[in-house]
Amino acid sequence: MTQANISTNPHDGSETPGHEHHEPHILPISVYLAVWAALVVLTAVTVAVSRFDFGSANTLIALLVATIKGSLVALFFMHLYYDNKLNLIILVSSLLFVSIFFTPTLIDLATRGTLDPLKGQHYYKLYTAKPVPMPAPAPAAPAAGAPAAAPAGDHAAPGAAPAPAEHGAAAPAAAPSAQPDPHHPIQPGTVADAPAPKTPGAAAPAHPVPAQPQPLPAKQ
Amino acid sequence: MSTATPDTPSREYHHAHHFPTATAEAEAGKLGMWIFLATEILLFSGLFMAYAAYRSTHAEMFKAAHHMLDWKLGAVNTMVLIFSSLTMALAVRSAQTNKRAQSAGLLVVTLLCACAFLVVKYFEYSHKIHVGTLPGEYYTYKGPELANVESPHIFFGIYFLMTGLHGLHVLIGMAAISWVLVRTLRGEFYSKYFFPVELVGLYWHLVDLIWIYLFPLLYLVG
Amino acid sequence: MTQYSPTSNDRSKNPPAFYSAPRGIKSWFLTLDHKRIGLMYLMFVLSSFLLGGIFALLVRTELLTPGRTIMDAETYNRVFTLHGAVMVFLVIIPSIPASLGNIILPLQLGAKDVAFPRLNLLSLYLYMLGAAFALYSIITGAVDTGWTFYTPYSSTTNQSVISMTLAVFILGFSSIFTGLNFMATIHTLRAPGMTFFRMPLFIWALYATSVMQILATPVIGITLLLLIAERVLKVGIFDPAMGGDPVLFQHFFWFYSHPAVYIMIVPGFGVVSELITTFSRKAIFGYRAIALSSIGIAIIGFLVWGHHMFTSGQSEIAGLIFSFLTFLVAIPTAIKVLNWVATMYKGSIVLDTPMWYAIGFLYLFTVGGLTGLYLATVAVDIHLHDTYFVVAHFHFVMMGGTMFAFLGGLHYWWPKFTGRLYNETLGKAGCTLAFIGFNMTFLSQFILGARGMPRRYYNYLDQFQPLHAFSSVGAYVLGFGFLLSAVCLFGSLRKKEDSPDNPWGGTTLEWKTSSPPPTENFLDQPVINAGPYDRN
Amino acid sequence: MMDPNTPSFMLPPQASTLAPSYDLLYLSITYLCIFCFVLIMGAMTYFVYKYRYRGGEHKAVEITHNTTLEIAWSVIPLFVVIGLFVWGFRLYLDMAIAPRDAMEVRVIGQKWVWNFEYDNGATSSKEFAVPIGKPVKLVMTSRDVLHSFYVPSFRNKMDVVPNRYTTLWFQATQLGDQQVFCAEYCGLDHSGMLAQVHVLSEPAFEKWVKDHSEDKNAAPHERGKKIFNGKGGCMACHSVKSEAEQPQPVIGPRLYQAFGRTEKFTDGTTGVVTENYIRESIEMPNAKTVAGFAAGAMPTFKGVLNDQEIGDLIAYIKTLK
Repeated sequence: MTQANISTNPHDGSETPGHEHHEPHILPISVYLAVWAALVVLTAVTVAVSRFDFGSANTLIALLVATIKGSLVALFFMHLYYDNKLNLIILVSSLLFVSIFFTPTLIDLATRGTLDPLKGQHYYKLYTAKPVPMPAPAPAAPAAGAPAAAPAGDHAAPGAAPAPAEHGAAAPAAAPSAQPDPHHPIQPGTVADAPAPKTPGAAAPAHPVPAQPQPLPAKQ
Repeated sequence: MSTATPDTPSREYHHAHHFPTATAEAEAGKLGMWIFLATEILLFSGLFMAYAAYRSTHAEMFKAAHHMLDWKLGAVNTMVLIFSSLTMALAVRSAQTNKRAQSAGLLVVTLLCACAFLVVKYFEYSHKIHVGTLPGEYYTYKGPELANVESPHIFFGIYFLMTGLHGLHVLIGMAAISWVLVRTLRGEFYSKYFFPVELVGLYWHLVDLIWIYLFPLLYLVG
Repeated sequence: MTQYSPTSNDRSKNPPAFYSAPRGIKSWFLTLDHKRIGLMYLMFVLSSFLLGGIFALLVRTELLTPGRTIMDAETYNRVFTLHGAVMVFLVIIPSIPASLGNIILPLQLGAKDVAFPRLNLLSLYLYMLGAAFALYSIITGAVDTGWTFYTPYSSTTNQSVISMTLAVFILGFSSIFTGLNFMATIHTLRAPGMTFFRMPLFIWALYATSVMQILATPVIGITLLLLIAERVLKVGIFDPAMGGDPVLFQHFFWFYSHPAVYIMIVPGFGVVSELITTFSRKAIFGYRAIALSSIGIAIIGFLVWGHHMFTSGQSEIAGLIFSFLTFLVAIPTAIKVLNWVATMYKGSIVLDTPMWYAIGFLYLFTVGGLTGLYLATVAVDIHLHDTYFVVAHFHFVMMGGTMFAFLGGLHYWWPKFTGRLYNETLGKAGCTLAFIGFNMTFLSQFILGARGMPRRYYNYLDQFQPLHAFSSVGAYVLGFGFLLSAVCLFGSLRKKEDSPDNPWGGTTLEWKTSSPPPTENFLDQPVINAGPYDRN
Repeated sequence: MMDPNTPSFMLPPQASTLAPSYDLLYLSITYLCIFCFVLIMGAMTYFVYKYRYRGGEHKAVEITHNTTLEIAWSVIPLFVVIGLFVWGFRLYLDMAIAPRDAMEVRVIGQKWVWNFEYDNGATSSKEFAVPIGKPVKLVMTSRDVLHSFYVPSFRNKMDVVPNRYTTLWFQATQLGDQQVFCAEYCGLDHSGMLAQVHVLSEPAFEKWVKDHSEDKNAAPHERGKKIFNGKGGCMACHSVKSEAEQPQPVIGPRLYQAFGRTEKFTDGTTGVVTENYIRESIEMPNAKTVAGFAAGAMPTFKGVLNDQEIGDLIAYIKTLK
């Protein structure tokens, strides 16, 4: 009678109205083979597209293809297409919550320091007596001290580097060659991360000529 | 041989009596498995998050470091897993249709694919151990490719954690498949009672599904 | 009202109580009966509560005076860490769902058992295993990281962090399996006629909790694995010394640990809803609003973790987004409180012990909730962050909220699953003492925090001494109150079973079977044709 | 307005330009909370009293819902909290963004001492000076674990993260000292990681900075002493006094008469304290830990102090007789 109860129950996700569960759904073998063939082809596509450079879209395309493959597996191999819709809801909501996990975290990483882009630059200016141009976002033009530290293999490509990804004073791994200006306990190289913006876009306002300060966003 | 009498299982199955019907039990089991798969997805999401974080902040390093992985081996493993998914799905179908011998055979094939996958992984790992592209403080690689990118050990840390956790799931999946294989050979499953095979199948497909994402993200960094 | 397997006045005619047959220790450790498993959970949770309470009293005693009072700094750091870890992972998270929930959920659904009884037993064993790891870590030098395990401190300190991390990892899976089990049970084993909107609000709360357990707990699992990898391999994801980002760890940690706060409090909401409607002798006000606000809290609760990181060096923009989302959680919470108060309007309020706890909960939780407004306002939080203000706030919510709801529920369902009535006077005395002691302990900490007393301080400036002393005295009153409740409850076990099936006039299904219920709960399958709180 | 120097019942004294606007918001929220609290608890208490069960027949009136009421008490709080958010948002921008002309001081947190550096190379530990009425921006980083720089009377706080720079700014309005706390748990002596801000008049500040600047042609052990108490922050854990002079326990080995002393190490071996041992202990603190002290308590100073500075320190330690 629970059977009766459930199917007559509009609020109950555990049953798809009009769909019978008593007879297990048997798909023709051809369906499985077709899906498999599609997966093989799409794998080839994945490899193929990775040979071309679509710039920033690369990862997006790769993920798109992977998602198509994943949906095929889920819908047919895992029977979600024919199955109780509640199971589909569970899968989708788990992915939804993964995105809830990702979005704010990535927003944080992408926008650190954007509220006060002058932060690092001032610091840099005060920091070394001789004016050194601010590092470009590209892993070129390393800041004072960075060349010395580069052989350590794990030093920042300044600008491209995220603030935390440096070996500063706290890192034994930063070789003795990374000896800083005696007055300053932080390796000059780490200065590169002081203008915290991580995305080249955000980084732009952060690298003016040290002399004239930038107008502050959001302030006035 | 159990297939001789396809419709008479070795023993009639009686569902747990706190369920009204066997169908209700099977449905509940499937629901439970799907909820479990959801937790698995969230478990892996942590590693994907770490990947996304460092991919977004160390794009150059990822580009450089991923060339140290052999995408051909990755592609082979993808094919192997996809094929094992197919055989698994078919094994469930044969269980549904009382073809016990066929079901058992397909399960064996699935197991062999899993082994093949692990063998390939073994070669990949041993090569990395050999050249020293290892996580964290064990990273000793001094080659020119990675000389001037910053902290490549993080990429290999993430690589080993992701593939390692996935490999662990492959092992668990193999254990589960062997379990249903034994029960199939005992002839316990038939058209009215086969959901254990189905649940193990779901788990195995998830293992495949996760690899489908790992492959392009690790081996084919754009 | 129809009774399913009622108690006849001649108790010898009753079906045997679930705990009396079968007998023997083996029958307990291999049992699949949700009530026995729940009962065992209850025992473990209560003993962990005792342990955590002892740690709490040690902390408060040390803080009676500045400088050394009874222990040195290193011991103090371990003790407050253990207090946090034990209370959060061994007590509050399993308290209501795993113990009371296990016993009551199938009863309220009119089911014979949970969907996966073996899994249920497994999560009990996982809980015990986790507890064992925690004890092992305590014995082998314990941890001094604080229960938040922040890197890089946790990845560099030379203490047995790994065993404690594993303990939390295992306990996480215990909690995941409980949630999984409950969700499947609610979907598949409701009594005939029980639609979702005919479920008691306790079930709704447990459902929301299960959703959060299932979706959030795996993340703490992987986070702790990464922390272990950080210690063992120096992977460099979280440890700045290897190029990692300690703030990223805080994202990982709080993505679980903020929903975890709701995993702790939402079941309490469920219990209080039951108490207030039963003891007001009328249907709950705004049933749907309360039911759906549980789900609302479960979902919004996932979006606000960053308010633990306003001063952590996360981007100011992320901070502002999180601040806004945090305010949104206030709405469904406010809805609940107002509905509870409205339920009392024109009721016929019976002031038995469980209702005393419910009223205590309403008071403490309102204070806890309102002080949340300070911490959600990002600018105000800057000054209050990591001070005693925060400590007081979450103790008001976790302790005053969850634990009062838990004890209320325990007193409410105690006659049901033990078949015995306890001494009302003793029960009320315990509740009152705990309430007074609680306010002494933590109201003073709001002031301490606002005046700038940082948390986790072994030593402090003399100016803070009076308030600290007052708080410490309160802690002892609080502890004594709980002791009294324990005496009241366990004292009742010496008596013969004397409880009627429905001592409080409850309307939900668990009251329509005998106290204590037989092994399969109902002799004949209940059928539902009305809302959970209809009295006519 | 209360006298800024005396703490109110709730809040510390107001010593920065931020404090008054902060306190205004804080107190507004307090009044809002008291209002809501009285409203809800008043209603509850009244109901409990008025509708309490007086024995006999239960006569409860069934009221299952009231849509208008429920919508009202969902929407009104929504507007209130949005208002709060906007207010907090605006104040937060003021707290987070330093004025462009702010004077900068570098802050380095380490277990368990705050170090400060000025543009002209002046350094100090456990105390630093700022001119009154001038915006000051602290650019902060950590040498080991997370710390948090917290000045209650300035109403501002910021975590200090290794290999990152975080900033905090304030403009002091009161002459005199203000207390600095570490607000992020950082281990053994977390509660001892305090410092003083001296808010001084402009000339006094100039003099203070001059007194704390390094003197290139001072004797090595003189410079060493400055480093020991200044940027090195060694005195946070290492006493230069004898047990007799200063009985209270210490975190690191006493350096009084340390040079030439034979030490027992945690691994059971022993060794004499020589220049090389001191240098090793500064650069690789955990290579040889003196028995009875926690390994890992001391961060490395490799890349923090250069050869000359280490030499100066050794010269100073030699003088501790």
